[in-house]
This record gives sequence, structure tokens and C-alpha cells, in this order.
Amino acid sequence: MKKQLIIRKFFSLLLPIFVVSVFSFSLLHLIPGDPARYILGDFATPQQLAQLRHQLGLDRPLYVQYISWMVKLAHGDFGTSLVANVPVSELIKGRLSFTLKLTGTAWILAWIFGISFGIISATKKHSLIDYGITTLAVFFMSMPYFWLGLMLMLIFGVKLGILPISGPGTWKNLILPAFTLGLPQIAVIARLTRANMLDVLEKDYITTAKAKGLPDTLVIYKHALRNAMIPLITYMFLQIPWLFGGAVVTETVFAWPGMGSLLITAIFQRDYPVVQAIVLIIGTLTVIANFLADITYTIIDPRIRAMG
Amino acid sequence: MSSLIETKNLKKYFPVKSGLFGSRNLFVHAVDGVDLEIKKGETFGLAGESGCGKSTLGRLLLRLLEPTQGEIYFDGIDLLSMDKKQLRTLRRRMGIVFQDPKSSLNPRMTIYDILKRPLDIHKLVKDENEKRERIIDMLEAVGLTEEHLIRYPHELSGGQQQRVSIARAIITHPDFVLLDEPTSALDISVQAQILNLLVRLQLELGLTYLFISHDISVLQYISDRIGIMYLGKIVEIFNIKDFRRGEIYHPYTAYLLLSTPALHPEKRTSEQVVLHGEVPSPINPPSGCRFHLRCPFAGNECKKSEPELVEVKKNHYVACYHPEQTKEELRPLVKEKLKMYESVLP
Amino acid sequence: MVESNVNMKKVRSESTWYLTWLRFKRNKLALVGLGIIIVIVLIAIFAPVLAPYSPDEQHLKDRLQPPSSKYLFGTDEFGRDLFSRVLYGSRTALLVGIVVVAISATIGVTLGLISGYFGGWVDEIIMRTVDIVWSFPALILALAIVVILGPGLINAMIAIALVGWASYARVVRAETLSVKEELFVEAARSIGESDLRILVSYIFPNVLSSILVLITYNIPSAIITASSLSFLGLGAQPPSPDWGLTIATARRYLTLAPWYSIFPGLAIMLTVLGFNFVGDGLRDAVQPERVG
Amino acid sequence: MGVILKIEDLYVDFKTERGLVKAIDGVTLEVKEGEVLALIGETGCGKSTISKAIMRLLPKNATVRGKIIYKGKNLLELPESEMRKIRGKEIGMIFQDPLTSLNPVFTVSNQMEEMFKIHKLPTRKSIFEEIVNLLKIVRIPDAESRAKSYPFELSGGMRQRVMVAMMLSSNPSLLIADEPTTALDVTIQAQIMNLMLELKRNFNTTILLITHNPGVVAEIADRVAVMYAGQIVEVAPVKEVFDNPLHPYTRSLMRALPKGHKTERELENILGRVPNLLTPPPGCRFHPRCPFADERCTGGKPEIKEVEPGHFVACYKVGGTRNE
Repeated sequence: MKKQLIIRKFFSLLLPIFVVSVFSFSLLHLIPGDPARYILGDFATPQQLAQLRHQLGLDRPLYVQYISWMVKLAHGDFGTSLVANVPVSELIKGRLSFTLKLTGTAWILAWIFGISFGIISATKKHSLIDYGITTLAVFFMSMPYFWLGLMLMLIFGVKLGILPISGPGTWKNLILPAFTLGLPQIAVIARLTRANMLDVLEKDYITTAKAKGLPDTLVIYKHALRNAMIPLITYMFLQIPWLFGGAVVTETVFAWPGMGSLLITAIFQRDYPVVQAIVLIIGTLTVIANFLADITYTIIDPRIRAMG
Repeated sequence: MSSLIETKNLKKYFPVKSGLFGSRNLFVHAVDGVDLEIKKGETFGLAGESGCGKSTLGRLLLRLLEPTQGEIYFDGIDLLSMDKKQLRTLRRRMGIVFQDPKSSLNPRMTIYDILKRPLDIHKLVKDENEKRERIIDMLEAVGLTEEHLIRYPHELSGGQQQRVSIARAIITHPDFVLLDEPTSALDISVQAQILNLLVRLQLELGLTYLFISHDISVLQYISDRIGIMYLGKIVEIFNIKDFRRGEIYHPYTAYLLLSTPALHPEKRTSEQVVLHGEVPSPINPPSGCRFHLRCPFAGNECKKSEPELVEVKKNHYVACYHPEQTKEELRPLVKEKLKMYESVLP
Repeated sequence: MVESNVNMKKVRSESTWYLTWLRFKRNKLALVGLGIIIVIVLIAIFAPVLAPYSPDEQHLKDRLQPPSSKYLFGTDEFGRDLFSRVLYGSRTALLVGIVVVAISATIGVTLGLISGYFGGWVDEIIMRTVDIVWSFPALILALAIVVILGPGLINAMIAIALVGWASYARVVRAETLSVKEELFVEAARSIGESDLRILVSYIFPNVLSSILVLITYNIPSAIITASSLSFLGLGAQPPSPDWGLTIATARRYLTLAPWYSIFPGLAIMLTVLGFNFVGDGLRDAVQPERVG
Repeated sequence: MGVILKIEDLYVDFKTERGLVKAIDGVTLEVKEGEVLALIGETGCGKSTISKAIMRLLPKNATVRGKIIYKGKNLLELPESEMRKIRGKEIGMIFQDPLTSLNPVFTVSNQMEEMFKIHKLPTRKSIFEEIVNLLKIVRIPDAESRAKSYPFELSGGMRQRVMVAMMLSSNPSLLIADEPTTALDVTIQAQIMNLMLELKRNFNTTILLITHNPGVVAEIADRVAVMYAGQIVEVAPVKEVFDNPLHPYTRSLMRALPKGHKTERELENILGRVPNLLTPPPGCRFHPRCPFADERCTGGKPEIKEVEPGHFVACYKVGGTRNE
């Protein structure tokens, strides 16, 4: 991997991050009409309106507002929550670890089970097990997170009564939300793994490997898997922002005090600095995930590595 | 015979792209200064190995690619001075047939629609019935029948698809047809059918062909004159009679023929005359004569400067500093090898 | 030569679309999916005929009744018949699917074709934008857009469409790039076809099958995102019988009246499942070399 | 010369969406020790199917009947574990496309190393040195650094040399070369063909060469088997096939070669097209295109018979019935 390439790719990070920051910044300004009135409602006094406008910096030119917003961001200042009247950064700090716990667990579940099921399905192509896995996968992909969550709640919480159904608490409280978020991802990864494996198993170099007299295990786990994994690695990173998307709904269903439920509350309370901050964080995360996917792909595939 | 196509110092460089901001000013020197003349009514064969630029050169002649530098004249018309619209009108007079018959035909169109488009574009026939008749005539001329009109390309065999391609190329009665390896993807027996067809159509319609191929055997059968390309340059041009007599002056031409698989077991390639090494990269072609790295006769002058294409005898051009050495050392082998084209038919 | 009847004349010519249908037909799950979609479309059209009650009709005596012969899926907290409401909910779901696909496909396909065919800086700009929009979590982007536009089903649909075009642009561009390399495109130029005509008659028909596959995947994902927005209270508003919205209310009665959550969710799942089965079948049918 | 491989009455059918493809229809063939036997035929005639059937590498939708006897053992009856010891060790195989037949994500030496480990090949020095030595044998310049390269860093000709070197490591008795030069340029093709002749000379390797190119056959084959639509129609020494082909198909093929000039002769046209193997013609599969065919040819498949010493033909119209 050449240094220049990494540097060049790093610069390609800045543009999307700029776009994301402009987008989150403009959230407040794209609202039709006066944002201050929108936030305070119809019965606000002119003084209240003027004060809020000043607090939000709405009385200055747009580019000045943007620059000062960015400068504050650089110092870790995400503004102040209009509702709780505390710095947004503190509000988010308390929530972030919950979201990370949830998405992290789901991510690990998704990869462990997804890859295993995918390989089993591909190597036992057209067997009963294969049909079982692939059909089940489509089922789980067809359920919205909120309903899957409710159903798991109903079965394991209400009917069987073996798991707590909502709120934070012990690790047991994490199980249902993590599976809610993880199951559809397991399905996606299992399907991807299977499709890639089958694709690769048709390749000429697999025939070569067999013609060399290699046992099936070596053909599958060395020659096929390594190639089949290359496109999946990209997905490993791309999937992270999508998990954050799913977390919004999952956290709401399970009253899990993460960033997602904070976002929803903030939207309803018109707490724009909080909304802006969360959209910005997830946007930046998306860009970084994209970047990492690109870089890993380059590192793992010798053909691209050399092109540099 | 007057010339139909003429080029002067024609060049095409492709930029090598890499990475995101990727211009590193590297270029593939696909065609690097070609002067070529194709005469009316002849079949000019263009031979060379993959990557030598022969297909690029063909596309430049029809201005399907924009040259980096140089001049192209089609029947006296300066092709590069034409605007898009004029060029489209001129396309009636030129046709093209590609190597891969399957990819050459739009899978979503029936054979009828494929053949109708050229007539519609150039508004050659107005009446729909007349159009249909012209298309059927054309199909029959290339050995297909009316029954194929409603077929889709994937329903035909490779040979039949190639016949449709030929029909599309000549339905506007062009003057010039570029044949870019038209038989390379076909089996021997189908190749024979297509070659016969092309020869017949040329006689009937007075077509001029540029026949591009990597296969000397095919070219020696169909061409009137042959040009040999190596790394973006034409290194030798000769007529078929010279070739038949073994009058070859460029060592690369000789080796190309000597490496060609024998068409008879008694004319096997002797191990001593195999050309060693591989074609160098067209991104960074060797200085001097491009062939000097693989040439047994290369001397100092070959490394220093590039030999010009000069007329060594009437209508025979060679770009080499040592044509006489080829003549002395390789010609006996060449003459022996050439006998494979004369063997008595079984 | 001896006559043989081996190469019998085939009666009909087989267009690539016909072959695709033949391959699609062999996939049983895909046919099941097609069946589900047809049933749901019929339900949406004939909801007034099929539903035993009006969706808004309140039976205050029969609140939160479990499923019975009178109320097939039970009733909600106002005593409204859930069966009727679920039937009517199919209208919102299909409407979302159609509107979203119409908007995102139009934007995405146009940009993808332009990007792939002409290349250069236009391509660069379009694709950088696509990269960000595509990898941004759809729900959060839609949420942000709903924040700007305000809650409501129409705004939710617009938001989802503004997110969804990116995948069309991506796929269509990639396909255009590969179709552009096919020799028949060069052949088209060699006979004097114009750029526009090449784009419309040569490239588009060969990209169309991939677009169809995308559409069948885009509809269910739009339905899921829209129902999620409704569930969060930012999409369809009461008293709409939207499935997501219904589940949002039903959630409060999860222990008391589980059927209230179960049936609308099953309706979402079945609809989405139908499209996913068809999508898988279609994908395998248009790319026969990749059938697993 | 002994017989190293004997194929007896081999049938291969493929189950496909459109029905049963009768790809190989009763093929009988002998490969003699130390020879280069070329199996020639046009696209879809089943020549590659035979090579995969020998290696038992046919896809799952194939059913195989008949016998493939290698050094006295019927390969079709061997358990898979025994067959693995034959693949690569006893019978090597190289393929048409050197670009795709090497695994793109592993280095050359990594892929060659597997042969030593799996088949427990004896090494005088380290495995790496053995690999470098093999690469030198197939004339790869700068072998040490090439061993550490990835396949995409090598040219097509070099990759095919790597494939040959890899298969050479176990010194197999039989090498199946499936269109080994089709993807290569003529000057590189000549190099690879010379390499194969060297193998035959220096290691006494028997080569089964599968090709569609009569030129390649003329270059290196000792004997030739001509296939048409899943049947073998003629087997003869190479010179016989070119000078004295007896089967109408072989003769047409030889006359279709672009010898001479267009002004001197027209090439042979074989009318019609190759039959669809879903519904192959009954009897001799060539009869619909054969100018000599009569009722007998449609009735039953002609047996392959020795009509001249070493020259076998499957046709009712030659040999025993020549006087007709």
C-alpha cells in the first residue's frame, strides 16, 4: 500500500465531511419560515423571538454562522440544548455508550452468525439446510425493526417471561434489543456470504485447486473463502452507519437510552441543536466508514493494492 | 488504383488513469505514428499480436476514436475536419464487423430492427415494404433467410450472428468495411464459411476491406496486401505475391510467420527459430527500434534511433536497419514454412 | 444429404424478456411472491368491498376485543375492526411504494445514465454525491428531511424518495459503463446513430432489467422505512389505518391485546416478503449466470 | 508403448433447464505412454467434458457412465480420497485461460507450495528452492522474485508457464492440457508448445492435448482423435489426419483450413450447423451435414474400426464398406 494513495484518499474524506456538515448546519435554516417562531410557537413575544434568534446566531450572515458553528465544533462545542439547557455534548456523551453497546453487540452477532450460516448454506447448496437458511433469511429481512422488537418482547418477555423487555439495566436487558438489531443483519450477511461463495466456487482457479488434488476443506476455506470475503469486508464497515439507523427505532421500542431515542425526543421537542449534532455525528461516521471500507478493500486485494 | 483511405503520422495515446485525482501523465502509446494507404477495391490485411494497436488503428480510420495527432483522408475527404453531423452522414459509406459476434448485436433488438436502423438513419428507403424487401435480399446475400427476421441474436449461432453483423455493415452499400478479427472467435469450419462470404461480397459489391487479424494464415488467404504492426508502429508492408515468394525483410514479420502454427505436421516450428521474450509495455516503449530487445540482428544503431518505413523495392516498405540480414538468415526458413500453405489438399 | 427433423422450426422467437420470464417461472418462491403481491394489490383496490366495516367505524362497546368471527383480527381501543383497518392499510403501503419508486427511479436512472455515458466531471460530481447519500443510513436521512418538511405521510414519502434515488444512480451508472463497452454500442455509432438514440434504444433497454430488479427491492424497503417513520410518529397521522402507525398505538396494549400488534406487522412482513421473493427471482432470472 | 489411459464406452449427460444434454456419446479412446495425443473438435463437441470426466471434476448435474482406466484402475469407481491422490500427483492439468486459473489473492509460491504439502513430495532443499528450480525449468526469468509475485503481476505467457511448473512439481505421468495456448499470442504460443515438447522429451510425460486448432495439432501431436458432437469419428497418426483423412468430417475440416489464396481456391463449406445435443440426430451425428449419408447412417451409430494400421474411423462409408 503506497503512502500517496492513503494521503490522496484522506483528502477525499474532507469533501464529503464538508457536505455532511453543511447539510446538518442547514437543517435549521431549511425549515420554511422563521425557525425561531417555529421553535417557540405562535404565542412567543417579540423579545423571546429576538433572544432565541440571537442565541442561535440567526441574526448574522449565513456563512458567518456556519464558520462560527464549525469553530465551536472544533472545540467540542455542539451548542446548548434548547430544552434541557445543558451543553449538547454532555447530553450526547451520556447516550453514546448505550448506542455503542447496542450496535457493537449487534455487529458482532451479525458477523459471527451471518458468515457461519452463509458458508453452511453455500457448501450445502440446494440441501434442506440451505433452503432453511435462505428462506428464513428473507423472512427476517422482511420484518421492520420495530415489529421484530415487539414480537421478541412478546415471546421472550411477556409469554415466556425470561428476559426483561425494556429500559437499561443488566446485560440481560441488552439481549432483546441486540437481537432485534442483529437478526436482519445476520440474514443480510448470510445471503451475501452465500452468494459470494457460490460465485467464487464457479471460478477457474477453484477447478485448478481441485485438479491439484487439494481436499475440499482447503479448497473452500483457503481458496474460496479468501476471495469471497473481499467484497464482504467493505460491507463490514458500510454496515456500521446502517446499524445506527436501525438503532433509532430499536432504542425507541425498548426504551434504550441511546442516541437514537435522544434524536427522536429532540425532533418532537424541536431541540434543533441536538438534532443537528446527532445528524452530524452519524454523517461523519458514515463518511469515515466509507473511507475505511475503501482502504481495507485496497489493502486486502493484492490487485488493487498494486495499482496505487 | 487510387487510394480510399490515407493517414499521415497518425497517433493515439490513451491516458493511464489511476486513483482518485489520477493523472500521472502516463500514456499507452497505442498507435504511434502510422502512415497508411488503403487502395480502392483491395483487401488490406493488418497483422500483429495483442496490444500492438491494430484495433485502435482500425477505429481511428473510421473516427470511432479521436486521434491524438495526425491526418486521415477518406476518399479525399479530410475526416478530422468534419463535424458530428457530417460525420454521421458519411458513416453510410463505411461499415464495421467485430470479433465477438455475440456482443456486436443488441440483444434487445430483432434481426429485422438491427438491419433496419442503418436504412432509417440514412433515409435510404422510404417505403416500408421496400425496406423489408431490401433487408430480406441482404439476409439472403449473407446466407440467411427471411425466417431469421423475427429472431433475436441469442437464437442464432456464432456464425449466423457474424453474418448478421456483415449484413448490417454492408446494407448501406458502403465503400469501405473494417473487419476487426471477424473470424477469430469462430470455429475453423465456420471461419471458412465467413471468409468465402466476404470474398464473394467484395467481388459483387466492389468493397474495400481492412482485415485485421492476429492470424497470418487467414491474412495470407484473404489479403492483397499486408501490413505488420508491432507496438504501435507499422514495421512492414508488402503485397501477397512478395509474401508468397518469401520476400520478407523485417525480422519480426519472419518470426511471426515462423511462430504461426503449422498447417501441416511436416512444417513444424523448429525450436531454434522461436522468438524469445515478450512484447514490451506500450506505456514505455523501448527507445530506437521497438523490436530491438527481441531482435537477433539488433546493433547499436537499432537502440539509438527509430528506423523509418522505407520502400526497399516497388510497393514493399520496411522499417528496419538490417533488411538484408533477414533476407539471408531467415528467408530459407521462411520459404520452407510457407510451403504449409501450398500442401496438396486431401 | 439425408433430411432430418432435428432443427425443427421454432414457432415463436424468444426475446430476452421471454427467456427471463421462463427462468423466473421456474422459481417457486418467486411465484409465491408474485401471488402475494397480486393478492395485496387486489385487496387495496377492493378494500371497500372486502372490509366488513368502515375502517373508522367505532364500536365503543367492543373495545380491544380478541379475534372472533365478528372481528377477524379483533378490535382496537376505539372498538374499530382491525381486519378492516389492516385491509385499508394496504392502500397506504402500496401508495408509498409507488410514489417513492416513481420519484427515486426517475431521478436516479436519469443521473445514472448521464453519469455513466458521458463520464468526466459530471460523473465525478454525481457519484460523489451518490456515495454519501447511498451510505447514509436511510432512516436517519429521512428523519432529517422530515424535520425540515414537517411530519406527515406525503413528506415522509418525499423524504424516502430523496434518499432512495442514490441506489438507482449507482446501479444504472455501473451497468451503463459495462453496456457502453459492448460492441453493439460501437456498432451503433459506426452506422451513424446519435448519442441520444444510443442512450435510449441501445443502452437503456439493456439496463432496464437491472432497474426492474432494483424497483422490486426498492418498494419493500420504502414500505419498511415509511412504516418506521409512521411508527415513530413522523409519517402517517391518525386516524389513518397505516400499519406502522397502528403498531405504534398497539404497542401500548402489547400485554393486554397482543393481536393488535401482531396483525398489522404480519401484513407489513407479508407485503415486503412478496416483493423480496419476486426481487430475488427476478435478479436470478435476469442474470442467469449468477443463479445460486 | 503401453497404454496409460483407456476410456471405454464413456457417456456423459448433463441435466439442464431445457432437458438432458447428451454431451458424450459412447467414446472409446486409448492414450499411449509417452505420446502426445491431440483431441480436436469444434466448440461444444465435448472435448473438454472428456478431460473433466477423467479428472472427475464435472459439475454435479452430470451423469457419467462407462470406464476410465488409468494404469489398471477404473477412476470412475475410486473413492474420492483415492481420486485426490491421483489428481495433481498422477495426472496434471492445465487450462485455457491462464488469467483466471490461478488464484488472484495468493502468490505463485504459495500456490505451488500446496502441491508439495498435499502430495508430500520429496524435496532435496527447501520447498521454496524447489519452486524456484521448477520456475527455472519452465524458463521463467528472474525466478526468485517471480515466485513471490501475485498472478496479476505476470503476463499471460508467464502465468501459463507457472501452471505448467505447478503441475510439473509432482512429475505426473499424464498431463491434460485443455486449450493451453488459445488465449495466447502466436509467438508466446510457440514458446509454450516448445515447452510442452521439452517436458515430453525430458520427463517422458504423456500429454493429452485438447484443442480446436488444427495448427496446434500439426505442431505437437503424435496421434489425433477427431471429435464431432460428442462422438469420436477418427483416430490416426498426425500425418495421416492431414494427408489422408478418411472421415467426411475430418476431410472437410482439413479442406476448410485457409491454405492457398482466395484467387486460387474457395475454402470448404460444411453446410448446416452443429447439432443441438438436447436432441442429437440418431445414428451418426454427422449425417445431417454429410454429403455421403444414406439410410444406414441414420439407423445406428457406426462402430469405430481400424481400417488401416493405426487408423480408426467411425463411418459406414469407409473401410469395410468402401467398395459401395
